[in-house]
Parts: sequence; C-alpha cells; structure tokens
Amino acid sequence: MSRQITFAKAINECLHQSMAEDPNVIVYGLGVTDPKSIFGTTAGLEARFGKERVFDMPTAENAMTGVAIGAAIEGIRPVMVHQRLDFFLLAMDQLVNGAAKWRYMFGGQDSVPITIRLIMGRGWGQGPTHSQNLQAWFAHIPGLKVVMPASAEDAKGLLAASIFDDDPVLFLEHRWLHNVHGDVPETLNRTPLGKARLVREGDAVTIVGMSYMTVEAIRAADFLSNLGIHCEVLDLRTIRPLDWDAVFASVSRTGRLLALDTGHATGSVAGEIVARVAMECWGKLKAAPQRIAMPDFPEGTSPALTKGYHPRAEHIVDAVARMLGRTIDASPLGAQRGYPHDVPGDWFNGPF
Amino acid sequence: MSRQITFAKAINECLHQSMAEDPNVIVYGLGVTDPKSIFGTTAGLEARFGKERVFDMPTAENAMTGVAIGAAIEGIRPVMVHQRLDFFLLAMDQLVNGAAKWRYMFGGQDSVPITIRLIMGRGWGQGPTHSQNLQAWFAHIPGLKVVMPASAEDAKGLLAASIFDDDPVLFLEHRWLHNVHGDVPETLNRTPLGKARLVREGDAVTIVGMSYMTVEAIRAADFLSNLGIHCEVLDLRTIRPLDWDAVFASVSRTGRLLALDTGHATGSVAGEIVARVAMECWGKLKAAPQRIAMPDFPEGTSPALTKGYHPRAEHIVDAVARMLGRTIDASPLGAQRGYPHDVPGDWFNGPF
Amino acid sequence: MMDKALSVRLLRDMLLIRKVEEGIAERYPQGKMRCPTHLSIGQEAAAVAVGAALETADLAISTHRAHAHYLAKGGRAPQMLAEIYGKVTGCCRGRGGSMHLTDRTAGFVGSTAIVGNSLPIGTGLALSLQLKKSRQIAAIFFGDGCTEEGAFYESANFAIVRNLPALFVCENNLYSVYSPLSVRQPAGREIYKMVQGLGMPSAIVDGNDIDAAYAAAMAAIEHVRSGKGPFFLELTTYRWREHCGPNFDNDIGYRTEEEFLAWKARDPVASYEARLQQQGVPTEELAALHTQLDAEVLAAFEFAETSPFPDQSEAFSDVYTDKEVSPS
Amino acid sequence: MMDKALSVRLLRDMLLIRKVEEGIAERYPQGKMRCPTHLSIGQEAAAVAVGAALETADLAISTHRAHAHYLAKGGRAPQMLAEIYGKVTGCCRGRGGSMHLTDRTAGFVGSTAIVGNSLPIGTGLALSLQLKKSRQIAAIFFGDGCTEEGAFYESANFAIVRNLPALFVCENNLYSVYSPLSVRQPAGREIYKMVQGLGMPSAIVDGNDIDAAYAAAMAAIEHVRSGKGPFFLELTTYRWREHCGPNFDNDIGYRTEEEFLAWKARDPVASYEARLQQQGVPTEELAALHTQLDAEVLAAFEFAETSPFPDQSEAFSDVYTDKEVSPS
Ligand SMILES: Cc1ncc(C[n+]2csc(CCOP(=O)(O)OP(=O)(O)O)c2C)c(N)n1
Ligand SMILES: Cc1ncc(C[n+]2csc(CCOP(=O)(O)OP(=O)(O)O)c2C)c(N)n1
Ligand SMILES: [Mg+2]
Ligand SMILES: [Mg+2]
Repeated sequence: MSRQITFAKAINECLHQSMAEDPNVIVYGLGVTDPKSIFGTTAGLEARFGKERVFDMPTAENAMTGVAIGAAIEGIRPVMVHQRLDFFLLAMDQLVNGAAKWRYMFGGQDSVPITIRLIMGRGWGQGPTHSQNLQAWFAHIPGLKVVMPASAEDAKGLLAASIFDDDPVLFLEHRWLHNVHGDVPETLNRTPLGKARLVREGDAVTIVGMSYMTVEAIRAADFLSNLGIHCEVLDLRTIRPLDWDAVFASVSRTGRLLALDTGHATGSVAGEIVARVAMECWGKLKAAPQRIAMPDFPEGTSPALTKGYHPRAEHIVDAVARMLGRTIDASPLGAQRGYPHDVPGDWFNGPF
Repeated sequence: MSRQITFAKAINECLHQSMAEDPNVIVYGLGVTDPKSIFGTTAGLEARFGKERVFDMPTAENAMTGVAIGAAIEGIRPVMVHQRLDFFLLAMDQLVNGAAKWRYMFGGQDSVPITIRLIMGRGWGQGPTHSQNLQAWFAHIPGLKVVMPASAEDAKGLLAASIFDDDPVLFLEHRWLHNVHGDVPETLNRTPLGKARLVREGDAVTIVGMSYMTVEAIRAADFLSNLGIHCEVLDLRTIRPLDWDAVFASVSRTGRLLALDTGHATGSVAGEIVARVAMECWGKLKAAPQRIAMPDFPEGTSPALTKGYHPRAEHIVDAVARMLGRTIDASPLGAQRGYPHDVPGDWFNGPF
Repeated sequence: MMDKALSVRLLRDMLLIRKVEEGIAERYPQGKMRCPTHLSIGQEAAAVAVGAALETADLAISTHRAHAHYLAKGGRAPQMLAEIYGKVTGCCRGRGGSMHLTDRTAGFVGSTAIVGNSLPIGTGLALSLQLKKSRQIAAIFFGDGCTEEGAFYESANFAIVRNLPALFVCENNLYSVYSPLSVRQPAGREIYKMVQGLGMPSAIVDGNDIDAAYAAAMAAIEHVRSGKGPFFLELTTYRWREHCGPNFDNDIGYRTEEEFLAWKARDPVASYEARLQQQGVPTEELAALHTQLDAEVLAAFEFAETSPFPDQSEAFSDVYTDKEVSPS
Repeated sequence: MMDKALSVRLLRDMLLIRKVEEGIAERYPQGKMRCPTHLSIGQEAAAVAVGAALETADLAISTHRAHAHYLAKGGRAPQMLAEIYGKVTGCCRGRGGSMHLTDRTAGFVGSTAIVGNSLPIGTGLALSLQLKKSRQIAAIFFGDGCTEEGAFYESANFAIVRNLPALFVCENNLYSVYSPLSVRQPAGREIYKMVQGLGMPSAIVDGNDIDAAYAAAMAAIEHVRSGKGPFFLELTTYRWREHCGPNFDNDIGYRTEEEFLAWKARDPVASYEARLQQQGVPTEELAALHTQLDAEVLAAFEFAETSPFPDQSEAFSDVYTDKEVSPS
C-alpha cells in the first residue's frame, strides 16, 4: 500500500524500518536527536531505538567519518548525516583514502557499508558555503556510490538500498525536495542502485536529470508536451553507478541529449554524460549534445544574486527549443510560480 | 640565457629567485628544511632566507592550509608543499570553503595569493593512497587555479606565475617529471596561467595532454610522425583556467580530439574537454572525440598490478590509429623502454 | 569603578549590539533579511570586553555568530545590516550575508560559516603579523563547539610552536545548536584547562561581567602583544534566543526555561547599566546614550532597507582577482 | 623475573620482528620489494609489549610503520612478506604493500598510509565492540607525529565522550620522517600529559624495556577491558634506520650518530636476551630459539619470493562488493 507523504517523512520512515529490520543499523550526526531532528528525518529514532544506536556527536566531521568506517568494517551499518554537504569537506581523507579504497586496498576481504546523508542547500541566503553540490567529486572516486533521489518514493527506496548496500554510499538530499510529496509504499523496498528511472517518454530530446533538476526537467517536459514536443526525461537516481545503458538507449532513440546538473558546470557529472554520449553515441546524435548546470561561480547570499543564478524549467525549454531549431516562449513557466525565486515553495521560510 | 636543468632544479631555482624578489614569499611544508628537501626542490632555502620564511611544520595539513590563507590575506605569499597530493585531502574545507571563495564571498576586496605544491606519485609501489591525481576535483571549484607543468621550463615559469598570482593556485607536480631535463632560462620569467603550449603541429588528430601525459603524447606523436601521421600535441599547462581557445582552434583544424588525463577517467578533466569540444566544435568534428585516462580503479601497489594499469604512448598510438581507421603496430614504443614499467627512468629507485 | 569614560564606552558598545540585534529580531519575520542569522543577545559582554581591549589596528576573525564581534571591534553597523538585507552597500556587497562580515577599516578581517574554519585562518593572520614584526595581534573568536574540531587543535598547536601573537577567544555558551556539552565533550572538561594541557596559557572569566571580562582580556592581550605567544581566554556566557533566527525556543525541549531565566537574570547589559547608575553615572547621561544609539540603529536599518540590491551581474564577478580570467 | 614462558615469548616475538626486518633490510636493495617500507628495528619492545598483552580476539590497527604491530599481534610473517613483494599470496593480494597489512585471523584489522588516518577508524572499531557488548578492545598504534593531526584529537575526544574500549598506543620515537619534535610540538610537551588534559587517562613507559612496557600495557588493557573507557599509553623508543627504506642515515644531518648510538646501546632485543640469560634461561634454549626463528624467517622469505604475482586482471576488481556494479 502506498500513500502520499513527503520526501523528509519517507526518509524518516526508511530509517525507522531499517533500524527495526537490522540491529546493526545505527544513526548519528550533529542534531539527529535534537528537537528539529534534521528536518524531521530522524524524528523518533532515539526514543525508539535508544541512545546507543542513535546519537548526537561532537563537531568533528573528519574523525566521525573514520568512526563510521571502523564500525562498518566490524559489521555495523552506520548512517551518518550532515546538515550541509559543505561541512563534510572536512572528511575527505577518511572518505577517499579510507572508505572508498578499503575493500580494494586490503585485497577485497572487508566491506565498508556506510551511508552518509548530505543535505545540499539552495537559495534563501544559504550562500557560498551552505549550497554546494559536489556530486562530481564523489562520482570521480572509484569505490564510492553516489545516490541523488528526486522523489519521495525514491528517497525511501534508494535510502533503504544504500543502507543495506555493502559499499560506502553518499546519499545526497537536495533541501528543495524535503517537502515534495509522493506515493510512497509503506513497506521497506530497496530500489536498486544504478537503475535510472524513465519519468517521461518522448522522441524529441533526452533530458537527463538528477535530484532537484529532475523536478525542473519534468516541469519543462510537461510544458513542452502541451506544445506537442515530447521529451524523454530520465532521472538518474544514482550517479555512481550511472545507468549508461539507459542514457545511451534513450539518446539512440532521440538523437539529442540535454544533460542537467545541480552542480557547477565545469567538471560536472552532466559534462561526463555529454562526453560519454559524444564518445559512445556518435553515430546516433542529430545535434550537438548540451548541458545545463550551475554557473561556475559560488552561490551568493543575497536574493538579488540568486535571481538569475539557478537554471530552471524555462532554461530547459529554451535549450530544447534551440536544439530543435524552434522558437518557444518559456516565460509562462516563470509566471506560474507564485512564490519568490529563492525558495522551493510556500512551505520554506528559512533559515535552513 | 638558458641551460639544461631538471624539473626539480627548476622549481628550486624558481623558489630561490621568487624569495629573493619578494620578501613576502614564504615556503613551508613537511620536510622543506630536512636533508632530502622535497626531492631537492627546497634545497638551500632555509640557509639563505632564514627560519622565519622557510620552515617545517606539524603534521596538520588542514590547519596549515588555513594558516596560509590567513597569512595571504595579510600580504604574505605562502608556498606550501605536500609530498603527496593524497595528504592534502585533509584540507578540503580550508581549500574549498575558504581559499577558493574568500575573494568572492567578501565582496571582492581581499585576495588569497597562496600556492600549494602537490606531488603526485605513480608506480614503484606508491599504491592506492600515494598516487592520486585529483586535478578534476580542483578544476571543478570556482576560485581555484590549477597548474600542471609538463616540462622543466614550464615548472619554473608556471611556478613563478603561480607564486605571484593573486589567487589560490594548486601547482601539481608529477613525480615522474622531477628528473626530466629541459632548457630553462636563468632569469625568473612568469609563464602566463591559462595559455596552452603547442608542442607539435599537425593535422591528423589533436592530442591534448597535461603534466606527465604530455610526455607520453610527445612520444606517441613523434612515433606517428615517422609514419607520416602528424598529430597536434597541445600541452594544457593549466587546467583552470583552461585554454579553450587553443583547444577549439586545434580541433577545428584537425577535426579529431584525443584528450589525455593522468586521473581516473570518469569525471576527468579529459572528459570535460571531450564534452566541451562536442558541444562547441560539433560541426568541425570528423570523428567521435576520444579520451585516454587512468582506469576507474585505485592504483595497486604490486608491480604486477601497475603493469597494465597506466596508459602510455602505445595506447595513444592505438587510439589515433583507430580514429584514423588505420592499423599501426605500436609495440616498438614499449620495446624501446630499457627500464621497468613502474619507474620513469633509471634515475628512480624508490621509495618515493 | 573603572575609568568612567571606559565604563560608558563598554556600556555603549554592549547597548549598540543589543539594540542592533533586537532590531534584527523584530524585523526578521518580515522576510526581508533572507539569510541564516545567529544572534548574540545575552553574549554582548564577552564580545565587547575583547573588542574594546583590542586596538583598532589589531585583527579579528570570527564564526557564524559574528555580529557582536564585528560591532565590538568597531565594524560599521549600517554595512553589516545592509549585508544581512542582501544589499550592495553591505560589507560583502550582499555575497556573504550575516555569517560573512568584514570591515577592514576596523581590523575585522572576516567571519566564516563552517565551524572551526576561521581558526586556522586567524592563526595565519597572526603568522603574517609576526613575519612583519608588527605589534598588532590577531584575535580569533569562536564558540565551545569549535573546540571540538581538529582545526582548533591544530591551530593551537602551531600557534604555540611558532609563538604566534594570537588571542584565542572562546565564548562558552554551553550549546552547539541544540546540543549540550555533555554529548560533545568529556564530562567535567574545562576547556581552558584542556588548552593549558596543549601548552597554551589560558584563563577563564565570567563572560557576563564586563568589568571582569575586560580586565581578563587586557591581561590576555598584554601577554600576546608582549611576545609571549598565544593565549586562550574562555568566557562563560549564554545565548538567549534560538541558535539561528529571532525567536526564543526554550519550549522546544533542549534546555529549560529555568536555565534561561537564571542567565537572563544575569543580563550583562542591563546589570552593567544598573551598576554604572549606582556608581554615579547620571541617569540623563544614560538616557541620552539610549536616545543616541536608538537613532544610530534606526539610521543603520534605514540605510540597509533603502540601499539598492546588487545588480544580478554581481553574481558573476570577483571569483578571480585577475579580471581577464574566464571563470569556466 | 616474570613468568619464564612469558619472558621467552616476549623475546621470541621481538626476535621474530627483528629478524624479519633485518631480512627485509638485507634484501631490499635487490629491488624486488618495490614499495615504500618503514622498518621498526629498535622499536620492537613497544610493539611486542602491547601485542602480547592483547588477546587474539582483540582488534588492532596501525600506520605506515606497521610490520612490528602486525607481527606482535600474531599476524603471519609469510603473508606480510609476500605483500611487500607484491605477490598474490600477500595479505592484501599485493594491492596494499608494506603500509597496508591485515590479518583478520590475528585480529589485526589493517594499517593505512596517511598519517592519523587509522585513528578514527580504530575508534570506530571500538564503537562496534561497545555496541556488540563485546569484551574485546581495540588497540590503535601510531607515532608521535600522528598526535599532531586533528584526527587524533577528534578521535580521543569521541572515545572519551562515549567511553569506548579503545587503547591508544603512541610510540614516541622523537621523529616524524626527519623532523624532530621541536618543529612540530610545543617545547616541553609530554604527549601523555597533554592527553590527560583532554580527559583520557594515560601513562608513559620506557618502550625499550619490554618488562616495564608489558606491565604498563597489561594495566592499560585491564583499564580498557573493564569498561573504564579509553586509555593512552606512550612508549618512548627510537627507530634505528632511515624513516623509509633499509639504510642507516645518521650521516645526513637530521640527527647525530651519538644520539643513535646511545639508543642502540639500549637495544630492546639484545638487552632482553642478555637479561634472560642472566636470569637463567639456558644458552642452548636461546640458541635453539634463534635457529628456529631463522628457519621460520627464511621460509617466510622463500614463500614470498616464490609466490606468484597477482594476475594483471586483479588490478581491476574488488572496488565494489557487488560484482555486478560496473566501476565506471
Ligand atoms: C563543520 C560544520 N559543522 C556543523 C555546522 C553547523 N553548525 C553551525 S553553528 C554550529 C554550532 C557551533 O557551536 P559553537 O561553536 O558553540 O557556537 P555557538 O553557535 O554556540 O555560538 C553548528 C554545529 C557548521 N556550520 N560547520
Ligand atoms: C597526512 C600525511 N602527511 C604526511 C605524510 C608523510 N609521512 C609519512 S610517515 C610520516 C611520519 C609520521 O611520524 P610518526 O607519526 O611519528 O611515525 P613514525 O614514522 O615516527 O613511526 C609522515 C609525515 C603522510 N603519510 N600523511
Ligand atoms: Mg556554543
Ligand atoms: Mg615518530
């Protein structure tokens, strides 16, 4: 059975059910037991599973990542959470020199089943160091898995798969998704890592999205659909492993690629997708592949600075129009939004 | 006047001359004052410039990076060095949240003129955590500059430019280059950051290299040249800023791109180059763009594991042949090498 | 009583901070200050004690909770408020918001939003001063939570090894967000003593008692300025309002109303004003001070509210010093 | 004299390490061991004291200089040497080399090559043991240089806060590569005392005196195993040969020949052997021990040298547990 719940609630439910299913699952991170419970995602865990398995921690992101690795080697499945991805930059040694390489480096005998939840901010004054989307970094490292859900259902299913995956998984939650509603099964199902989701079928252009950009892609595709232009929207779900088969198959059908990214353009995952498609689908392409990502500038804090900063559905429509050699007025898309440009919806009123 | 000196000596000379030129230049890092003086690159600095400006440090890569930032804001030009890039993973918060964003974040008033030398190991048992080439990470971050010299001359000229550049610069030294000889001017010239070097002219394929891969590219190009196939070899010198004009201009001439990288393929700078060329030079391309980079696996320690791991000139020749639809036997290239596969030459006998 | 002029100055600085921040709290719900904002209400004495004891030429750096440090060091209120409002007249032209303050004219170098991040940078400021053989010192403001970061430990160690002119100023307000010390630090730890164990001299003082705190700050600064190396000053205090934002939140369960009330009873500003009055500062003088500050603060908000926003193009500049460099 | 069987065991373990490492030093110039290799010659007593005091089921983790810890914990010499030779029979199938050792049958979980990197991981091992309510403990071996990393401080803090069964074992050999303590740590610092300041009980012992070190290790382990939380044991000692590689390097200038000779005179292995002899262990028994160990070590080298290299395809596996996952 499924019912409509939010992305945040789906995560909370997944954590409850995963901890109930396996006593080796533990959850920790700054604030997991506090009254705000990480936007509600860790609510009730401490009360139900106890202080040993659910705990707050010192502000020490680096060591606490190593602690997860050590515990994981010995059979624990730690779920660690950071309220912003940006804080986790302190732990790159443990992540890259440790977690990512442990299995390979020690001859394949031990696994490191950790899940690290990283929340990525945007708008409403998050500013340069509370808004980074560094999935391209993680996806560059052999040994890491990188999950970027775009829907409430996937938040639950992919998080379950991440927790019970035997390798280190970075689970990236876009802050603009926490209040997105969706049909979420009550049972704990594991949505396989590495399988993209075909969100819209079409023949015009393949739009590849991830995380929040999938939401904008769907808006754009539905708008275009009303004009008789049917785009295929592929939600990657995980960017390492990345479902290349699905990407190539779709591009083979449409002959056109528009890759989206929530991170800075240069060196983005979208760039990697453009590159692979150019290399692998050369004969199938009808037009130059394209990408839309964040500008190669930090995100400013003032709402005046984020106004023209983030690409949205309008820009996707513009790009599709260009690829098809058509002129389309995308402005109705912007006009539809009844709330300021720097929030995901009426529900968000800061500060984080 | 110029004479033949090594890459390592060129760096040493640059540091001496830069420190002499500007009393605000300081040099520090683990081992800069020890008898081995970072492969000779910091030799004589402490004796000449004193313990205040040249010093060893605690094993504390994270804070010591912040120390450089703070000093730089107040007019010092710190040159910090790490014997392996891998150690610097401890300092990503300071680098990315601090150095890279300082100028932007504080309204453009202060600059952070730091230079961080990072040495990248390869072969001879360096193994998973002493061999990483993470330039793709740095190149993804707005605010950073990333320099990857391939010759002794450039080592000197680009390091001088880096030290006197007002922004944070990562200066990546491939360990297999320290003993490369070249014509190096005695004077301290600054080779501009952001201008690629045309190393070989040709019409067949544009081969874009960086750092040590440029050396392999030249070997391949010269081998091909003898067979009448003239490739253009472009040495990027800096990968952020990256000389897109030069890349696009060359690809426009040749119609074919082979991008090389010393880092893991997925999410590599070579991938970014393939992507941009696919997007920007679409009409000029005669064949699918290609890349050659390190496999998406850590580098193993045993010589048996590195044997087939690193792409070399042979693989470049093979790729060029494939792009041209020809069959070429590249095996003589391998046979020419009179030393084991895991060292850059006779001069290297471990351990670092 | 201390020197009267000094006392009034200390009161004035605390009142300025209080009034500016109460002004923020009042206006924040209007939704025009669109950035995370951490108020120091209740902690003013700690900031002012150190800020007033420093010289203008001394450098200072702080964290996410920086308003008080910025103002106490002499940073200009209008530019700070404009920054929080996201205006181009803000101290960072709107790029940084509340957590990124700077006023170079006052020696306030900056504040950053990552816990622990500014400690090594402050240590580097001290290194630059030492290299230049300056008599200036670098003051590094941070909270109890910051001392859990490895960056703190590494900074302290280096400052000691190189005998740097750095003053580490720790405001221990018992909480990091909603987390009490007990889940973060060993039971019974006294931070200033732990730091002595690292090899840095230190002291602790009641951060709600401005006279005591000022005296401690003067002694600490004298130590640092005289070339004796770094010093760590811990000031015990308490934040009145929520970690981030304008509201009171004693009802949500992480701390008790009683605890809050006990600290509120020790209001560093009101208690000092009362003390000065007792000690003979005329009521009219104090009233005039209030009037003057109210006007100043109002004008600062006026400035912030009426200043223009940055042009959208400002989102796309200043990543590199060299304007020729294409950022992508 | 301690229990004789125990004494002979301690001597045996030290001798094994010494002989294995002398064997490495002797053969290293042949160029068949192609990886950075950090010898512990001179430091054997510290490793053996702790290794012998631990139970097999206890877990241990170490750093770049791990041979002695691995062997002292019961790790198998042939697999270690094969690893250093890059063979598929090595404990990491050749993937890790000298700096990455593991023998799960002996409770030796691993060693890593980044300074400080294994400290948090060892702390995590202790967390897992606590969660499982095990009586095992986790021993974390590291050098004086490691204590400069923020990772050390953060690990120690967390271990105290959660009362983890972690034994921190610091071998202070005065140097980090060629850098003396003076350029890295405050003058006069005593590491074990600094750690007490953090809130962790600690002790210091002569790491070249196996009897004293063993007794100290036993007491430390008893503390940890009995649930009293983490303990820090500092062992003073000295590495005889160069930081990395087989040679002596007292001539290159970072330390004096005199200093080296003074420490060499306190050879932990030879002095203990002499002591046992004095205390009545028959010369023949000791000779037999040597003969047996020589044969064992020779066989281990034989095993390593004659083992096959991994197939090239092994460079391209084991990045993910799930074999279905394409790594790129
Ligand atoms: C590295 C990092 N981790 C976590 C956070 C989230 N965070 C912001 S402020 C704060 C509390 C810090 O506490 P303390 O240092 O005591 O300062 P206070 O807020 O009490 O003034 C935390 C955890 C952050 N900004 N950076
Ligand atoms: C993060 C990091 N920085 C630097 C190095 C280089 N390095 C390797 S071993 C070592 C010395 C560490 O000294 P110590 O902890 O005292 O151990 P010892 O070698 O004396 O046993 C250093 C600095 C490294 N491997 N990792
Ligand atoms: Mg606090
Ligand atoms: Mg040492």
